[in-house]
Amino acid sequence: MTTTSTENTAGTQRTRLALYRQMVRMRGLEKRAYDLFVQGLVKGTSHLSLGQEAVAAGFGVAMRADDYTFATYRGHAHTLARGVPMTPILAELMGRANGLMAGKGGSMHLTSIPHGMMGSYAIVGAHLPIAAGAAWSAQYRGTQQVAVCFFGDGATNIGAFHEALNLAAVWSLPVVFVCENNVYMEYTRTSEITAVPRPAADRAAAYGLPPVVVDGNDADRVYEAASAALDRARAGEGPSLVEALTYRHGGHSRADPAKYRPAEEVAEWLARDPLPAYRARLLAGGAAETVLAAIEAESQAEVDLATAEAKAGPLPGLELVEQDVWADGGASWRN
Amino acid sequence: MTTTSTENTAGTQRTRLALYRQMVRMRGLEKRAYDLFVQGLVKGTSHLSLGQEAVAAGFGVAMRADDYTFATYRGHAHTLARGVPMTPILAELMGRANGLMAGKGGSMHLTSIPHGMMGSYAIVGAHLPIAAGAAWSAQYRGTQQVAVCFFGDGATNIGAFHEALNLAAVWSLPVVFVCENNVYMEYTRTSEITAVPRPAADRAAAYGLPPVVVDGNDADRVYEAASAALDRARAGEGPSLVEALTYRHGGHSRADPAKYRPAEEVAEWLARDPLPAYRARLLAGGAAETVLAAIEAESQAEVDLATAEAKAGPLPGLELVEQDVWADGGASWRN
Amino acid sequence: MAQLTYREAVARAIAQEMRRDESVVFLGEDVGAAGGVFKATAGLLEEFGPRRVRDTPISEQAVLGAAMGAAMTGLRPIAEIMFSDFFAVCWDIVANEIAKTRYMTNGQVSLPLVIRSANGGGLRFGAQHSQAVENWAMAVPGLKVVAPSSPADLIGLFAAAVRDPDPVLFFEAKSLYPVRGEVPDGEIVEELGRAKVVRAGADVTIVALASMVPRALAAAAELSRTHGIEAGVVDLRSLVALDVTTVLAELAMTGRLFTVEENPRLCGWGAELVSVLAEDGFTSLDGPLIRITTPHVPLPAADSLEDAALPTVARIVETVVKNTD
Amino acid sequence: MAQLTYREAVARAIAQEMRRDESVVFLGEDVGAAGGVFKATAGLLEEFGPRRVRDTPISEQAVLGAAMGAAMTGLRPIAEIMFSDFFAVCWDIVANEIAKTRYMTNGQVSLPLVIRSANGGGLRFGAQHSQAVENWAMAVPGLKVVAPSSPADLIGLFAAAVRDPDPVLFFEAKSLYPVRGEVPDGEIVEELGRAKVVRAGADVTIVALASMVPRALAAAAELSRTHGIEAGVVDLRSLVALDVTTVLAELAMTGRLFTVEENPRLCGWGAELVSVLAEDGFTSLDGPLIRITTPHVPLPAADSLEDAALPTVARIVETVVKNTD
Ligand SMILES: Cc1ncc(C[n+]2csc(CCOP(=O)(O)OP(=O)(O)O)c2C)c(N)n1
Ligand SMILES: Cc1ncc(C[n+]2csc(CCOP(=O)(O)OP(=O)(O)O)c2C)c(N)n1
Ligand SMILES: [Mg+2]
Ligand SMILES: [Mg+2]
Repeated sequence: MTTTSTENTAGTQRTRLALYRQMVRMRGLEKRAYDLFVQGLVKGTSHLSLGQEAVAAGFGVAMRADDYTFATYRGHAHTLARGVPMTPILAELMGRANGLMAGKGGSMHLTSIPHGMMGSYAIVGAHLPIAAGAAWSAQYRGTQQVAVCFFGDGATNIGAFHEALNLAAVWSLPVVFVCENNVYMEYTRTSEITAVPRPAADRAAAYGLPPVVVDGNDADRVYEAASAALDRARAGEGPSLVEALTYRHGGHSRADPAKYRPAEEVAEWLARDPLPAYRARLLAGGAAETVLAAIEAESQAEVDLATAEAKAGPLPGLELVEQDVWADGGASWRN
Repeated sequence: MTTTSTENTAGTQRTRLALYRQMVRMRGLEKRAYDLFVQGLVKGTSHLSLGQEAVAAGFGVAMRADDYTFATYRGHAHTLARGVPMTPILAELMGRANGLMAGKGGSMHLTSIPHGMMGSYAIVGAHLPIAAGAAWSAQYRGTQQVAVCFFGDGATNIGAFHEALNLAAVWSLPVVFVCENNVYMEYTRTSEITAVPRPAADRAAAYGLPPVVVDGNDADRVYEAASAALDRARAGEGPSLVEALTYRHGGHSRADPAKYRPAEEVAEWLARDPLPAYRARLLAGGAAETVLAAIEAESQAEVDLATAEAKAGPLPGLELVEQDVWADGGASWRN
Repeated sequence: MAQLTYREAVARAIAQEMRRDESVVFLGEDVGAAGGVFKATAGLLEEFGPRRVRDTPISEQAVLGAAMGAAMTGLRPIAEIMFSDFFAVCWDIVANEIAKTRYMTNGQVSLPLVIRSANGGGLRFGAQHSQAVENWAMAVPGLKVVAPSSPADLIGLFAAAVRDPDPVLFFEAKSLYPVRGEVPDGEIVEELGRAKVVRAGADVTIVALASMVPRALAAAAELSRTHGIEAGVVDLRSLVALDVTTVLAELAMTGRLFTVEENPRLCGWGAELVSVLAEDGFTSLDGPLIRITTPHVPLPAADSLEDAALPTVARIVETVVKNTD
Repeated sequence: MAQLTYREAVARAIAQEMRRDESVVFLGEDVGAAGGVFKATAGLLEEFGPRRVRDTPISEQAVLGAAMGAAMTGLRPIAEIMFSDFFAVCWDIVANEIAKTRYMTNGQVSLPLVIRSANGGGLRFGAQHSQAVENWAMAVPGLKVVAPSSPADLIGLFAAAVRDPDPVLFFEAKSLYPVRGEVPDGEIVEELGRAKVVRAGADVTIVALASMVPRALAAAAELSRTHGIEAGVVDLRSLVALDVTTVLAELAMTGRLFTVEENPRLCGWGAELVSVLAEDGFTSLDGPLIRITTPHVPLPAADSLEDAALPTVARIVETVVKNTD
């Protein structure tokens, strides 16, 4: 699922089908996650990236298997993009023992180290310096790995963003900072509380970086931007800051009906839904309807199976409450 | 000592003499502070701004009596610039009862609310958002007051800088952020750990602000830049970010011999000492030697008197330890 | 008398104080147009306008710095930190600046401000959105710390906090937002620093705070019903100032005391209170002082695990029974 | 055997571990070329070079974030936070990220890292550069907390911290930097989580940490000399894990226990320890458990005031005498 950016160039059919497959799987998984909330099977909160799939797919396909992903609470698609199966993702949302973290982390903290999914972080901005640290380690160990860190438009106004960008630039770290600009923070338009029109790109110069803005609803453009940034990082040319323009189709979290968004704005962005557009492009490019239909059917089957497996998962054993605070597996603080 | 920027234009002799008088007093006070360390009369630490006087003088003279100053631990000159007498400053450094805060704050926290000296802050970056808050209050109350916030080059890489600049820009607050770029943080060249050559000016665009760089060793140029920024703030045009290029003649703090600085660099900057240059300019501009000598003599007398008064100050009463945690004057946390 | 939720009490409390005093302003993330992510501040922007109710960027240091600078210069700001876990990103402004400035300046600076925040677990939000951190604040000299357990207390204590000349950290238990309670009509103002005996009982004393008060009361009822143990329940309400007098009086009567804390075990308010009692109440003790707390672990997200981690009514009952002869 | 200062012990400890393990790296502000603002890391850049010893910007969140990211991916970073007061500007990385990640990920992530910091008062640096904040760390589940009182312990405990698979906050008492002590030659490695009885005494027990250990020992000598009271002194050395066993054994012998803390009064390690003893050691108690602490105030800057605020030998002696019959 992940192949090195050099093997691929945007437009090769293999890459395009991989991008489409990933977007279809992300869409299918998150629609199902939504249904499961409605059925009361997902407790707590959950943040969907429906509408933003092209960003996760474009980077996921461009990344190398041993690269690192750092995501936010809005991280389901990014987790899937690294090759994590659907069942442990849905099971984690449902708080089951077969969840990715056995229910201990929850929807906002999806992590799978074997897949290079280095965590989903729920404190805005915190993971930018952490991603820089993973990149520093890759640089130190000489592994050619790149850390890719996804965050939102609202996150560009918090201190950790500034500190991480400066450090990454000064140490010329192999890290790609990706701002998924979906126009809103939670319920507030980011433009209303940000001093510049492009919250990320207009800050790039402050760190000696070129401004990069990409259509976040076009998987090919994202893939190209991702490949360029990853190549730059591997070539030892340092960090990149990429601003991908996109939109979330739903609310900020399950609690949010998103009433604060003008109907025309929503309509306009729904018309630019990354999936149908990309499907049409594939067909125009000569892809067979049967091939696309097969991808869609496979994805649907995968979602259904994962749903069944997740629902069948037992509740985590209560002994987990006092496990894994420490490397010895325990939680003891005294003798 | 403080007059509104509109009454003055740089170059008027009255302003120039005020600038010179302030620089002479700052130099005299801090040289004496240094002697007092050597005599072991100043405990703890202390951060001198010898060589940076033109910045404090230029702003101090341009500011209005009711404007607000927020400084760092390197704040003796800024405190003097607001009209605080020398005796309580030296007495505070010496931990005496007649100190500006009766010894409770120390050299790093000089504060005199009646003079608009809103505090000296010892956590790098922290006072930038606080100054923005004072500016917000002035805007809310409609008082035409401006908050001026001084900080160093190294402080431009901490998160609070970023958050404060963005908020001030978005709310169009009457605040002037002044970066005193003296080339070093403590012992490290700021250029070695900063992604851009001008740590402040090269970040201005990230907040929609124009870059402003001024010769921080030329009191006239600083005065002009200060007046322009203050006028802009009073006119409701929002914040400014001014980078003043200067140099500290001594070490970071009393503990620091500053061995890490190349001799040529030090020599070059000593040659650009703001005081002799300005004195020469005044004479060339027609000022009488006798007038300047009088300013210098008065300043010296003021320093000597303050030294005597500070030395004569008693130690603070030990009851102060448990006073003024709360507005009721006490420190009680239980009944 | 009206029935209000704890959530509704928040907006009523803020409005009560903003109507009374033009110098009271309110700022935070999504607090205005959106009415707060917990919908606890709905209607305030509409009533007081964007000049007094301000939506901010995601910049907690700037939010609290702005509140401090405004408080130094004549305003009485109310700042919201959406989840108390986020105090960690602005702790310097709270612990190093706001808490210390009056003292460092020898009393020159007053900081009449309130920082309110949604605190604690129970909503399955996971380890970074569920912490009870009132003990972080209690450990820092210069901060007053308040945590109400009912809608009526919330309004009265909040009003007192806004009128107090010192900085107050006001912890709202997010698990209590939907809970209803009787609220008197008209202005409500309570006094800070007073605990309340919410249930009389001469056998043992249970001291609780905020979200743990309803659980302590339920446990006391169960203890009486099934075990014939009459437990007095003290709602601490305020950690700084700490109402030691009220607790000592109860302890003198019962000789046995239990604390029920939501925060993780180490260095919580229970540890402080128990230590005070182990010194000043020593002669009243008929047995060990026992703390019932969340274990010293981050909170797990899964509902079953979170429920097992937080002190339950059953655990309180069981602990009291096991330790009462 | 060599005589080393506590300051010199820091560089020796870091060098010992960096020589042993290529994955150990060291970063912080002014730690390299300048050798640290306390000159405690002099010579490390020269020996290990800029690849392993890195000077950073004034960006504590980035420094600790970098340490965490590196620790997740195969390195064993040592990060310096120059003054422990500055934990407040990066507390989120410490308390919300580093402390919780192993737990939240169900054990997937190991964070073998050490954060060392100059802690406490005595240098007349004022309220923002003199705090003892080891209790901030103790209150957060997922952090190990160590604070040595001698050069030899510093080296041995630091080595153990670097080799430990969990994150360790290592508090160096800045007032002890100039203090000399005997240090064995060759590699020194101690065990974490063990207190040390540094003076035997059967009448009363005094428990102290870091900078307070020398004062407790001086007080014990004075108590013996002038008052005929033999005080046992326990150097706690580690707060998490807490060696309750050693303390309980001493308490069982003496029945009277005093803690001496540098941190402000509320919610310190003393409160936690006393609360544990008030429960598990209740039957051993012959009298109240008494905490000797800095009052609950920010630290004043003036030498005379700072000396009056911190626990002194005289105050320890006086308190013990007053409470011992
Ligand atoms: C430090 C911090 N402040 C506030 C929050 C609450 N919060 C969670 S998501 C969010 C909005 C983030 O917006 P953006 O960065 O644009 O990301 P998006 O949710 O749009 O993907 C906020 C304010 C938080 N989690 N952390
Ligand atoms: C948050 C924080 N980190 C580190 C320090 C230690 N420190 C004090 S001054 C200083 C250097 C600041 O350099 P700069 O901003 O250029 O100001 P200057 O001292 O040169 O005037 C440092 C690192 C601090 N006080 N606060
Ligand atoms: Mg967004
Ligand atoms: Mg500097």
